[in-house]
Amino acid sequence: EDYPVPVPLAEGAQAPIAAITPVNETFRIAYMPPATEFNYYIAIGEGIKSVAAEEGVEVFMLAPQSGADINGQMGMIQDVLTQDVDAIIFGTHDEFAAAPLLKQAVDKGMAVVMINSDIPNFPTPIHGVVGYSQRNGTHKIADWAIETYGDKPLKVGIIEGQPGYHSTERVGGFLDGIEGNANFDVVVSIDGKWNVEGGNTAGMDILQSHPDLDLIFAANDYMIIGASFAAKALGRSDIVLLGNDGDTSGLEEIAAGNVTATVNTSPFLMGKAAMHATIDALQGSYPGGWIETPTSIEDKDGAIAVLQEPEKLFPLPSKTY
Amino acid sequence: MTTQADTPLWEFVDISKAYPGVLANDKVCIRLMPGSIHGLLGENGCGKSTMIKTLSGVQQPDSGTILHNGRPVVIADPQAARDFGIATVFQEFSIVPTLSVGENIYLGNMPRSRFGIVNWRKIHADAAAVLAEMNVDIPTEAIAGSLSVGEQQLVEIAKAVAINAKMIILDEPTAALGEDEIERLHQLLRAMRKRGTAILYVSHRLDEVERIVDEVTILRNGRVVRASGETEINVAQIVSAMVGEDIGEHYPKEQNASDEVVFEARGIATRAGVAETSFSLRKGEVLGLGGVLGSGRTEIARAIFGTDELTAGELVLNGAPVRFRREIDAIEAGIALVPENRKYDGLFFNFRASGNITAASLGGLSRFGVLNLRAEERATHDLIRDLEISTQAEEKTVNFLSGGNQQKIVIARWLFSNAQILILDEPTQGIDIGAKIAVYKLINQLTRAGKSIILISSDHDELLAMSDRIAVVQHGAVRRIVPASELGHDDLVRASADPAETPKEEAFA
Amino acid sequence: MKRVFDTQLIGPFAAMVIVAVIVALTTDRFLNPGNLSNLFLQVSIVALIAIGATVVIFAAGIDLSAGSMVALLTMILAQMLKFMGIPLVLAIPLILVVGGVFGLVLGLITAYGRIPSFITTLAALIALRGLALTFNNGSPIFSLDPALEPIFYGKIAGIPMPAFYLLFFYGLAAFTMNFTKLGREIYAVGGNPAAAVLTGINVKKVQTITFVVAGFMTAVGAILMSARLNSGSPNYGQTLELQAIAAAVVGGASLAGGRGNILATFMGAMTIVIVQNGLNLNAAPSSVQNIVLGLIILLAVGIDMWRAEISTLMARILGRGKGAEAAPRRKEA
Amino acid sequence: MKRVFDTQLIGPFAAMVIVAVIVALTTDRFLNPGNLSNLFLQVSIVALIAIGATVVIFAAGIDLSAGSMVALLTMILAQMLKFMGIPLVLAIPLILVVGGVFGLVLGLITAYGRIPSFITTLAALIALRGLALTFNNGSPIFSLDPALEPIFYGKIAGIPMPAFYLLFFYGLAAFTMNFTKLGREIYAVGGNPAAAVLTGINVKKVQTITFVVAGFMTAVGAILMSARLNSGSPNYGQTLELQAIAAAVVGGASLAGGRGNILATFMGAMTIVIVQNGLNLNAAPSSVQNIVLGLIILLAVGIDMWRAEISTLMARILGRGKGAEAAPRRKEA
Ligand SMILES: Nc1ncnc2c1ncn2[C@@H]1O[C@H](COP(=O)(O)OP(=O)(O)OP(=O)(O)O)[C@@H](O)[C@H]1O
Ligand SMILES: Nc1ncnc2c1ncn2[C@@H]1O[C@H](COP(=O)(O)OP(=O)(O)OP(=O)(O)O)[C@@H](O)[C@H]1O
Ligand SMILES: [Mg+2]
Ligand SMILES: [Mg+2]
Repeated sequence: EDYPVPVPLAEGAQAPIAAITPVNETFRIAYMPPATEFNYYIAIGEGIKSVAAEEGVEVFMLAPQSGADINGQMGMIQDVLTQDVDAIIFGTHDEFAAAPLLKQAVDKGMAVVMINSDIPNFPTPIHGVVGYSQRNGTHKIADWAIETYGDKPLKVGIIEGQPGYHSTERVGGFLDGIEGNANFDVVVSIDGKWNVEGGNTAGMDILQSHPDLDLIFAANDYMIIGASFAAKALGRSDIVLLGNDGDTSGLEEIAAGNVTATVNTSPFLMGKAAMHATIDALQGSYPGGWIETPTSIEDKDGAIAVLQEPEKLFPLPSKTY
Repeated sequence: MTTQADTPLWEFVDISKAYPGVLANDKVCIRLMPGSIHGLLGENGCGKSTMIKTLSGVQQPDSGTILHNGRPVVIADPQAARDFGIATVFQEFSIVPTLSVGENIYLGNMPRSRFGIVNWRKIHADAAAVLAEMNVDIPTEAIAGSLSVGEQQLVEIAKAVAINAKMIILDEPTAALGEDEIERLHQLLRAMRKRGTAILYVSHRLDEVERIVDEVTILRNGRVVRASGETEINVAQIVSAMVGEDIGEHYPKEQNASDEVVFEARGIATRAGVAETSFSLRKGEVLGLGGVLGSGRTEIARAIFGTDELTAGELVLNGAPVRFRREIDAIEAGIALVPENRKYDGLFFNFRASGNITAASLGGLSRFGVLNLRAEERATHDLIRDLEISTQAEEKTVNFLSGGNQQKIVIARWLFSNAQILILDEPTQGIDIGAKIAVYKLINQLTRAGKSIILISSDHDELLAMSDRIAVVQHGAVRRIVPASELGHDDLVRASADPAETPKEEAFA
Repeated sequence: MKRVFDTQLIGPFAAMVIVAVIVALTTDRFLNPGNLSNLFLQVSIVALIAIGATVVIFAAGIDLSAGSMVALLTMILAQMLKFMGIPLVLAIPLILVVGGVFGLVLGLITAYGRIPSFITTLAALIALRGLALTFNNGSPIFSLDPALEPIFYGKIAGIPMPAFYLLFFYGLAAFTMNFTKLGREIYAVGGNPAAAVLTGINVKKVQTITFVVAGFMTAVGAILMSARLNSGSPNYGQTLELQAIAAAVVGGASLAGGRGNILATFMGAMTIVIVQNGLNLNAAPSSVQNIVLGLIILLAVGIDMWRAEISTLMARILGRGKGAEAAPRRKEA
Repeated sequence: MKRVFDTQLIGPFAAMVIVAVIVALTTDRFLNPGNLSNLFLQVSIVALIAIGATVVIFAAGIDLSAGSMVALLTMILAQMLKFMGIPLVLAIPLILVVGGVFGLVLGLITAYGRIPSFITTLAALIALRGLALTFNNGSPIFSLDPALEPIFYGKIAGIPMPAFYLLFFYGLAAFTMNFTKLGREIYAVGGNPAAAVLTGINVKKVQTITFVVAGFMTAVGAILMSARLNSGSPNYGQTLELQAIAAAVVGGASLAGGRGNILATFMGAMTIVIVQNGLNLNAAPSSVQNIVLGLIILLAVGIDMWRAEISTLMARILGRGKGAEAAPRRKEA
């Protein structure tokens, strides 16, 4: 199969697959991530494109540059609604803002699939959700950290993303994971704005205010990469640095020994799964529900192993491993 | 003690006003009678404009009383002044360049309908009527910023006329006007006087004061030194009261002209309106350019200085043809321009005297782009001493200086650059008699040193007295050149404003 | 009416039409009625905020605070609706008042504190977003009130609600600027503040009022934003102030103040939105959208600035000699 | 030297010291040598870019493009190092040239195209970030070159490298502004462009040069940014232009042009960074940082503006009557 068996969505959150009425002979699909600023969504898009090329389906991407520009994204969804599009694969930082527009899309007979999410109860019924369990992924890396470093007391710093669903879930998963473990002491938690620059500044700041930190967890790979430079600058090569995503650059930093480990969520594969599901939905063969894509924890060896399979990655690694 | 007719319309008693660091008005008293033109005179910075701002409600006095028909009142703001029937033409232009002439005339006082809606038709009709009454031909729909400086000044005056005021205050209304326009303004004021309007008049042009003013109050350092009635209206008396000493000759002209021609314009023309103009300038000579407002004297200066591109003709310097593609070419050839508006085009208010004086000579003052600051300070110090500029100028930025000192600094810039030919465009505009004489002495000093001067002035007495020859300019062209000694005041007026040759839109209709 | 629809509108109107024609030629989806009604939704928020931005510019000020203020106001509105139990009918006027008061404070600091508006509103741009982050721990507040959505998405007689707000506020603004004492005073203050003082105009008051208008219109924009997104977030409205200024500038308002037509700002906003719509319809990446928007701003101001040269050039090309008339030069801002 | 360290430095210097003392009182980690050397790292990028921003402001312009230009330049540098195989020693001078050329283009458009610099650089702010996104599909490029990092993180004799760049470029800038023809001409153009033309200064050329300086210094900042993060990204440098302007303004540069001391800009940048550092050391949330930064900007300009009133007030409090001297008023920008 192209994707794992879907899990049913919450009561009333499933839009009927039968009501999907494609208008084009060759399907025309809009991929609408929340922003182009995250490589992650570009990687998902590449997965989508690769399937589109195999299946002979037309797909285009439309997204604002900044993830904060929700108003801009809504404008784009609106513009897509008046076009002859058969399906929308979307991700958003504000489900409630997007809901009224996506309801219109569903009502028009478009297939609507949400990507990079595990929300079982989107505010308006949609046809499918594809993504890993945000909370489980970071819970796993917390378990891994306990197993690997938990034999002595550790002072922990957390770099959150800008407040919102993704930050809450990922940080929440990590906190759940270390819950009750007496050796893990979270002493500081600040916003790293999801990007490298923000992660670097945040890393600099928390290492200055808490020079005794032993471990930093960041809610995505970019921020932990930024923090790794701060650690290096302050001569803290001993610090444990954990991220989330499995972004190619994140994996390469792990392989290079700059970052300790990450939750590999394989965005490229996620994109492929989403595209397969969407095409199935348009052909009426998708049952509906959430497709959970797998995650794994990758440390240095694991990262190298993943990098050795470049066909499952986007962008391609900068060298062969 | 007085009859009813002698009751002042306005009486200002012991008005004092301090700015940080200066007591600009110190217990000033003025009585303004209906049907009388009252001159308020004094050197630059003696407090005339300060007094006027107080009378117009722009600012409140620190102490003192204002009596209107004998009753004490407060002029809270400009609107209140207007309600009292006071109209003011301020020294600083108060035209809004982006708005139409009509709107400018009624700004702050717009006719509106019952619902507060601006009545545009009435604004333009009334404005047209006011301009017609003034004998001025400017379309009310024109955007004020597109008018010439003189026309803007006339709109400024029209604003005051439009109010139909019982008292009208004019702060140097004629600084930007030519003789012809001044005469028309005087006619208007005489008509108002006849109607019983009280008029307060400020000017540094003492000749016109003599012509029109009925009584004078003279200020020095913020204090009244001669109250109304204590001084006869004649230039000599006024000057000695203003300056506090007798200054003798007002136009200390020296003859330094030689026969050697240093500069020639041969049939030059520009897109800005200079047409087929030729003249020559001799070593040590002062060549006066006479003409009405807008006749194009400034444009001739711009053409010579490389600001406006020549479309015809050529310039000849010391016998060799020269071409100035921009100002720096002219400057390097030894030509200087003291612009007619020192505030907008002349001074750097962010610099002290030194930066202002060396601005046109930075190339010569530097080696490999590095400035010789010590030489700069030394030269500045010497020039300040030689030209008797306030020594404050060495330490403070030039916005603290009086108009006369500022003008001297602009001229000093060209002494420092060692210019051989100086174009002085209205060099004495808005400066007091003492400073004017200093400028005249400076002109002598320059010509004595063999430098040549092109003098542009709308003050005909000054032009006639200080020039060796006078070139009469009409429509951007020099019509004829006459020795100044052969020309009288009236000749000059007639020559420059020949009505037969003046198309309607060029000057007053 | 001649006064409202004056010659200053021709340029911006022509620009809008030309852009629309170009977009219509690239995609037949543009003229589809659904898409045209979308345009009103798209333009509404920025066009309404641009009214305030333009009025401030007319008085020779600049307002950089709108984007951050929108974020703060959506958070305050969300707080009121979701956590304070204030009903919508009360919350909306309250937000308008709050917006006006923010504007008032900025105006007072600028006018009476004699601080250049660029500085005042730059400080506000930074500080107000900080203030927005203090609400709800900096997290967005979602799902506010079902009655909020129709404010943005509702229709009357098939016409989207935002079209009515645009009509109302632009009508009011055009009337005020052209036919009231206040409007003329705003132009006078922008054209020459010193002269305005001497003619008895209370310059500081007028400047302050323009900021109150800007704050109020920002609140209107914030309410529409909240309604559209049914949420409040400290991240909303980023660069919205620049878009509003861009609309004003593309509409021909001079940053030096005193000149411009408020209706042209609407056309400026429409021009920008039509271009963005056209790029969206052609699925252009956001990089291209940014590049094109930058070029439009430059071109719009350039054409306005070089009008004299362009008409001389045209005349020469058409072989009519030097028939062109020089336009009065704008002051450098 | 009296000229370089003039009285204009006293205010910004006092502000910096006062802020440092306050921060030192709140936390003993501040004066720790590690932290002090960190301050140089923190301040370096914005302080170097602020040199360009200040020089543009001295000539009465404004540069809003720096942040986006940093993003674009880091992407170009990354592209060169990672995908085009250009060696670092060649790539760095190339980036400096590219930055200078961008500045040149903006300067030419502003000066010779007669477009207000606010507009030119606003358009660039929008368009250059779009251009940055066209590289590498808009994705950041990581792990550029191991030799890059020491440019930012390296130390000589225990002193962090950025301290040397600051010393060099501020030294050069202070020398240029105070002792060269060009510096004097920049002040003259900012003080009165009309008068500058009539004294033979090539105003358009001088204006253009200030933008070249700004572009060059932005490239310096971009190189440090790339070295700091060993990567290029189209998202880097957001609001950096505002921080640079804030540094200039806190240092007392007048937005109206012609006035200010370049070294004061460094103090302005330091003041801002010390406050941020102090807040970080006290673990204050970023919301508070924004609010405090906004207030600092307002206060710095306010104190400068109200100098006359403040000294009158002080004199009165100290019972010395009206001994206060009038300070020159800033023009409204
Ligand atoms: N706004 C102000 N702030 C501080 N000082 C001022 C201000 N306005 C005027 N002064 C000072 O007050 C004094 C009187 O100035 P005022 O303008 O009244 O002189 P004036 O007689 O009109 O001179 P002029 O003939 O040059 O117009 C001068 O020393 C001037 O520098
Ligand atoms: N820099 C400039 N750019 C455009 N127009 C200018 C410039 N300088 C002057 N002018 C215009 O040139 C016209 C003629 O100037 P002006 O009236 O000063 O003539 P003039 O003969 O020199 O008169 P006077 O010297 O007696 O004032 C005016 O309309 C003026 O506004
Ligand atoms: Mg005066
Ligand atoms: Mg003239």
